Amino acid sequence: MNDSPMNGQLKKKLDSVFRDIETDVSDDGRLTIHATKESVLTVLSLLKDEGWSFLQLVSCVDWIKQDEIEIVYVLSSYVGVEDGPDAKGEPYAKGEPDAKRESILLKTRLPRSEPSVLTAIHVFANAEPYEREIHELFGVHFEGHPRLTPLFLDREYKIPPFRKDFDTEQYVKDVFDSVPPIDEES
Amino acid sequence: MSLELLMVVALGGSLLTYVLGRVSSRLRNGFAVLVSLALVAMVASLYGKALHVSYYEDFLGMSLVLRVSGLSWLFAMTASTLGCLSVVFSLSYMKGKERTSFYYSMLLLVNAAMLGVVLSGDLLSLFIFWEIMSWSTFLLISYNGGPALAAGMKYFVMSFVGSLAMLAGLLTVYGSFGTLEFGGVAAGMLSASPGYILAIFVLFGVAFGTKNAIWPFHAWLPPAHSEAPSPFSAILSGILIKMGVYGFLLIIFVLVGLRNFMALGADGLPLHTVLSIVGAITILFPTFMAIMQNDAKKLLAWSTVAQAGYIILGISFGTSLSVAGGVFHFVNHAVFKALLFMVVGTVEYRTKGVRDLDSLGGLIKKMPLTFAVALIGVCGLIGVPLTNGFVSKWLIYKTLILERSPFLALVALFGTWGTILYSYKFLHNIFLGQLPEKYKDLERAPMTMRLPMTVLSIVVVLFGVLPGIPLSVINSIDTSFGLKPLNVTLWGLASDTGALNTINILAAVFAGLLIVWLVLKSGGRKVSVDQADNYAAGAAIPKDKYQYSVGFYAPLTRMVAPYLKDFMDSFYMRLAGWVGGLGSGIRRIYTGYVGDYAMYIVLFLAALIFVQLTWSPW
Amino acid sequence: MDRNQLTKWFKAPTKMAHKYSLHAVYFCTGCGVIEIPPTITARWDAERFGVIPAATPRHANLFLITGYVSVKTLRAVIRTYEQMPEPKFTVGFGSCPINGGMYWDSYNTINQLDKYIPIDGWIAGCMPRPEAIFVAVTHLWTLIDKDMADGYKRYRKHYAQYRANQEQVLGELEWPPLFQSEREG
Amino acid sequence: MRILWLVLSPLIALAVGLFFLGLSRRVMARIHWRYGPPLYQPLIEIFRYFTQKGSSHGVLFGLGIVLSLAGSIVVILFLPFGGICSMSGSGGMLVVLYMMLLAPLGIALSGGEAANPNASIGISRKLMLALGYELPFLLIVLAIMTHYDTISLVDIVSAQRETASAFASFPLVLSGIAYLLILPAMLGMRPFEVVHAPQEISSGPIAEYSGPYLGLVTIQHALTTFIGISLFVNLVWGGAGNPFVFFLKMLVVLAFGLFVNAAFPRLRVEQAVRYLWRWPTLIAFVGLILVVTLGR
Repeated sequence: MNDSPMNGQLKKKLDSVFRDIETDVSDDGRLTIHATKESVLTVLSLLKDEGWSFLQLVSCVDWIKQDEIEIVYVLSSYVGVEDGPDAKGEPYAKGEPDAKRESILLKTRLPRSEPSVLTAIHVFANAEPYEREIHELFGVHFEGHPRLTPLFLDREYKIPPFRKDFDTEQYVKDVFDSVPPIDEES
Repeated sequence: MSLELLMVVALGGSLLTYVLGRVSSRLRNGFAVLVSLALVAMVASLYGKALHVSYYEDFLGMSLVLRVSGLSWLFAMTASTLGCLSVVFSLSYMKGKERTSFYYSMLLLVNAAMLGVVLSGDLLSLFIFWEIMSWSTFLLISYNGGPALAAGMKYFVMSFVGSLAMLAGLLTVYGSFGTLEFGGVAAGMLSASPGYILAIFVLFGVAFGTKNAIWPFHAWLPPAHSEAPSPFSAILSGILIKMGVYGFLLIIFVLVGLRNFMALGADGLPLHTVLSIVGAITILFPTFMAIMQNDAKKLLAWSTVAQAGYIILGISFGTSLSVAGGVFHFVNHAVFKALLFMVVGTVEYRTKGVRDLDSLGGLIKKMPLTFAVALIGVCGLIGVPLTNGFVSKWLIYKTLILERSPFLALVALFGTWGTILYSYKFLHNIFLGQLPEKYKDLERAPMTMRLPMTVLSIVVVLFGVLPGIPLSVINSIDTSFGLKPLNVTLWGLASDTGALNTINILAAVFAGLLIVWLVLKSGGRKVSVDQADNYAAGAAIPKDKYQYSVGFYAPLTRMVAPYLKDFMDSFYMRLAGWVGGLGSGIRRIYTGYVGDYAMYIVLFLAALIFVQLTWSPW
Repeated sequence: MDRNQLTKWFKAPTKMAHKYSLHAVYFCTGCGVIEIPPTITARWDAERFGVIPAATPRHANLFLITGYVSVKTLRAVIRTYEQMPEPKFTVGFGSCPINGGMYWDSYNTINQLDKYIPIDGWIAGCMPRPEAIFVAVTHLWTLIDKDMADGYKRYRKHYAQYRANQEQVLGELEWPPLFQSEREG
Repeated sequence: MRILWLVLSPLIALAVGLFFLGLSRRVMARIHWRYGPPLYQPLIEIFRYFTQKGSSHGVLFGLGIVLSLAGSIVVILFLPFGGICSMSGSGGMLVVLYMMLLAPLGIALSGGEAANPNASIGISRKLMLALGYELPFLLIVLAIMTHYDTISLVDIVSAQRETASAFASFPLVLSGIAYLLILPAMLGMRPFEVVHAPQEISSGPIAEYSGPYLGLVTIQHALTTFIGISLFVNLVWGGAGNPFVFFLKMLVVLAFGLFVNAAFPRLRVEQAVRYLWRWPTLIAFVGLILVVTLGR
């Protein structure tokens, strides 16, 4: 576990500022932060100030056994955020464009029954389509989102299609296989 | 059938319609149609006669004379037929509008004044009827109120300047020759010095130029035409503008005589080339302006200015072929331009006043006859073979090429392609494309509108296929001007330097149409398809949003618009603004206190005494 | 390839004309579309058999449905098929139009294209190669010769069923039925 | 004899035009390293179009196409084809100039009736492009007419055959060059193909044509190519004694057009009109001035 100073420094700062988060560094040196529903926006804005100013994407995982839905924010930065060796081992100064930039994962767990969280648009404006997609396909409600209208799907689904308890084979049987083939004789 | 009776019927008819309007509108409509029909019959019966009668003896020691010649008969005939057709057209156009009896009487008054101008034998009666015409035109242009008032005022100021110029010319002629009759003036002119003739020509040229809306004086025409009620703008654009042409023909051929007109102007730059250059500019610049317009009547107004350029180009060359081309083009333009304005009037009537080219479309499905008539009118405007426009333009082009002035021919021919662009935009944006939802249940044009349009379209095709009929009349005008007559056959012109034979063209086109139609019929089954069943890359057709007519020639507009600033119009506007400023400056003198006025008198007297003491001029 | 046998031209001119000028609709659904450009350009040159891409369905008589048909694309496929002029032929390209292919259990991909529009020929394979298109074209020739490429006749004959299936999957369609059921039999 | 020729010349024009279309497709294929269709492929396509069902958008839809094709046929009657011209005596070059506007007008009317924005955009581009190449074209035609001081095409052709074709006689060589520069625009070849662009506006005005209408459009395209090339050969290259030499000259002109077609990308309308109003117009204008000044 190459505890690169960049993650270490940030890890210490986050632990000191926030009570209700745990941070751990995966074996390939990527920092993962688990935050609660309430503190996730403050962590996001702090990371943004720290230099992680690019929200790559917002994703979602359906933990059906723990009866929870997890929202994952993947952040990265355009410029080197801390001093330290870059990919080729030469030292890089803070602010260097081609510095090694790991992406940071910020995860938060929501109850599966009625998952809802504050929208991240005020911090990262480009989160809007991702949140809209998650709302449509996972049924997560984002308070404060300007338009949670349908993005891809053109019809109503009782259970949002990407959830694990959505039985696709059954749906295909009901909707597509129920269509009768054309019988030529009549 | 004396001329006085004709004038009495014309003028009396217009006054009587106003009175009858008080009694009942139906009676007035019938009477108006009756009067105009009677006028047409009376003028038709004058064909070939050379009457000369003075209807008022000693008006300031002169006798006012009415006369009819070949030229004035043609103008009178066109004016009366167009007047009658537009009265019939406005029967249903004016239904439900207020002040209709005023409108009808003014319409007939304009008609009568035009006949007066054309039939007058001396300059004074010409001037009198000219003023009546200008006045009634101003009242009719500003009939709709609002922007029409401004357009009417602009028209009135410019034609007022023109009338002043004519009055000045009239006085100088009376001063030097003592008589105003055409014969006397023409005799006087023979011995006049070229400078004097040039001055007279310029004065009358300004008067007739403003009325004919040639390039420098065209500023009033587009707003006036688009604001006037459609039946009247049909007359205004068709025949009233051409009174300027009649004036030019009068000066060049009757008063000044062709020889010294050709000799006029500095040796390097003869006047007739200046006139033809002005004509060429009048073709090119308004054609591109017309391409830019998206108001149907403004587009047609600019097209009128452009077509007037063709006529001036024809007249200014002074050979028998060119004058025939110019006069024939005047008749054709009167016919198809009135037709096109009536088409816009019909569309306006049915769509409750909409004439913006960006919000119409697909009306061919609801008004097929109006489209057919508009197509014939547009073909005449462009000059497609087998229509009347083609023959007159063919004459003009032939003179331009054979007189070895290819650059003017270039402008004229290039103007034709410009005409195609804006007339196709006119047809496409109104009749073709997707029919908007709100016009789904539009009915066809009413009978009283369809009749005049069909008559005019028949004339367009008739003069195109058998040009011999009008050309023989024009030949008699050529001979009356002392030019060599053309050897006219019924279907064109037989001449060594390239003949025109419309019957061959007709036979060829008809055979071609027949063959191709048979080939099409032999093909597979034809299924008629609704406008919603259209190719849109698999998507269904959105209602009201699948029409391309806004910014129809956007790339061309982007290229040409910066060079098209109408600097003559802005010059007039600046001039008007300057005069307004001067006027308000002077108004400050009238402060309204009697004391100030008393002071002015005392000061003035003091100044007089002072002048007397120092220089003692008395 | 009996294009230059004159006797055939005199015996059945319509069939020969359709065989040797198959204009394919330029309609790209699913993943198979990447196979079309090499087919019509230098490497395989479909033009020597008279097969060229047509700009609009109005000009075309061959409809190549290349790849999976999602529910939304089905709407466009039906619309394009109905806009093509009569004798028209359709070829399903790849395994997805046949039975849904690897998207058999997807919630937004239809399984059997055959239920919605008539198909004259199939090309199996998960994105078949351009040679497979030529095999399909030659098969289509034999079908046309034997009058078996009668997809458009079947569509007209059983239009009611086709329309019902379309409406069952797509819900309300924005365009009116192509054939009024009582008029066309 | 004249009646026979009246019937025969449109058929010959059609045959030559279709041969040119087939040839151009084969030559383009060869340039792309492909085999390309047989030479009689356009014939097959026309035959197929006529056997297909045509969807019509109203009376004017068919009438427009019939009008434009009839216009092209009549123009062919006026054009001398190697020493033979059937309608030389009824109007000359001015009628040809005017009849040539019937074809685009006919297609424009029926394209507009098809109520499809692709068609309307194609038509407005066609008319703007036509305005573009009309200016130099008129300069050229007027220079030639003033030089030979006649408005009849047959006199121009015979005059050019005695003295020398336009490329040889001094003032007209500029007009010849200018005509060569605008020829791809008049034939609708690649640099100026924006009107029927299949990708952008799905083949422009003819987007909604199917079945027999499309057959007529293909015939119209063949005839327009024939007219464009034969007008060039007649006006500037001095026509020919017998039809065969005339055909060879047309082949050379077609080859020039095809190589330009293969080498250039498709210009936008603005670029095309800006080009047409710059170099060809300048050359033709200088040509006209020379003709007028020398002619005096």
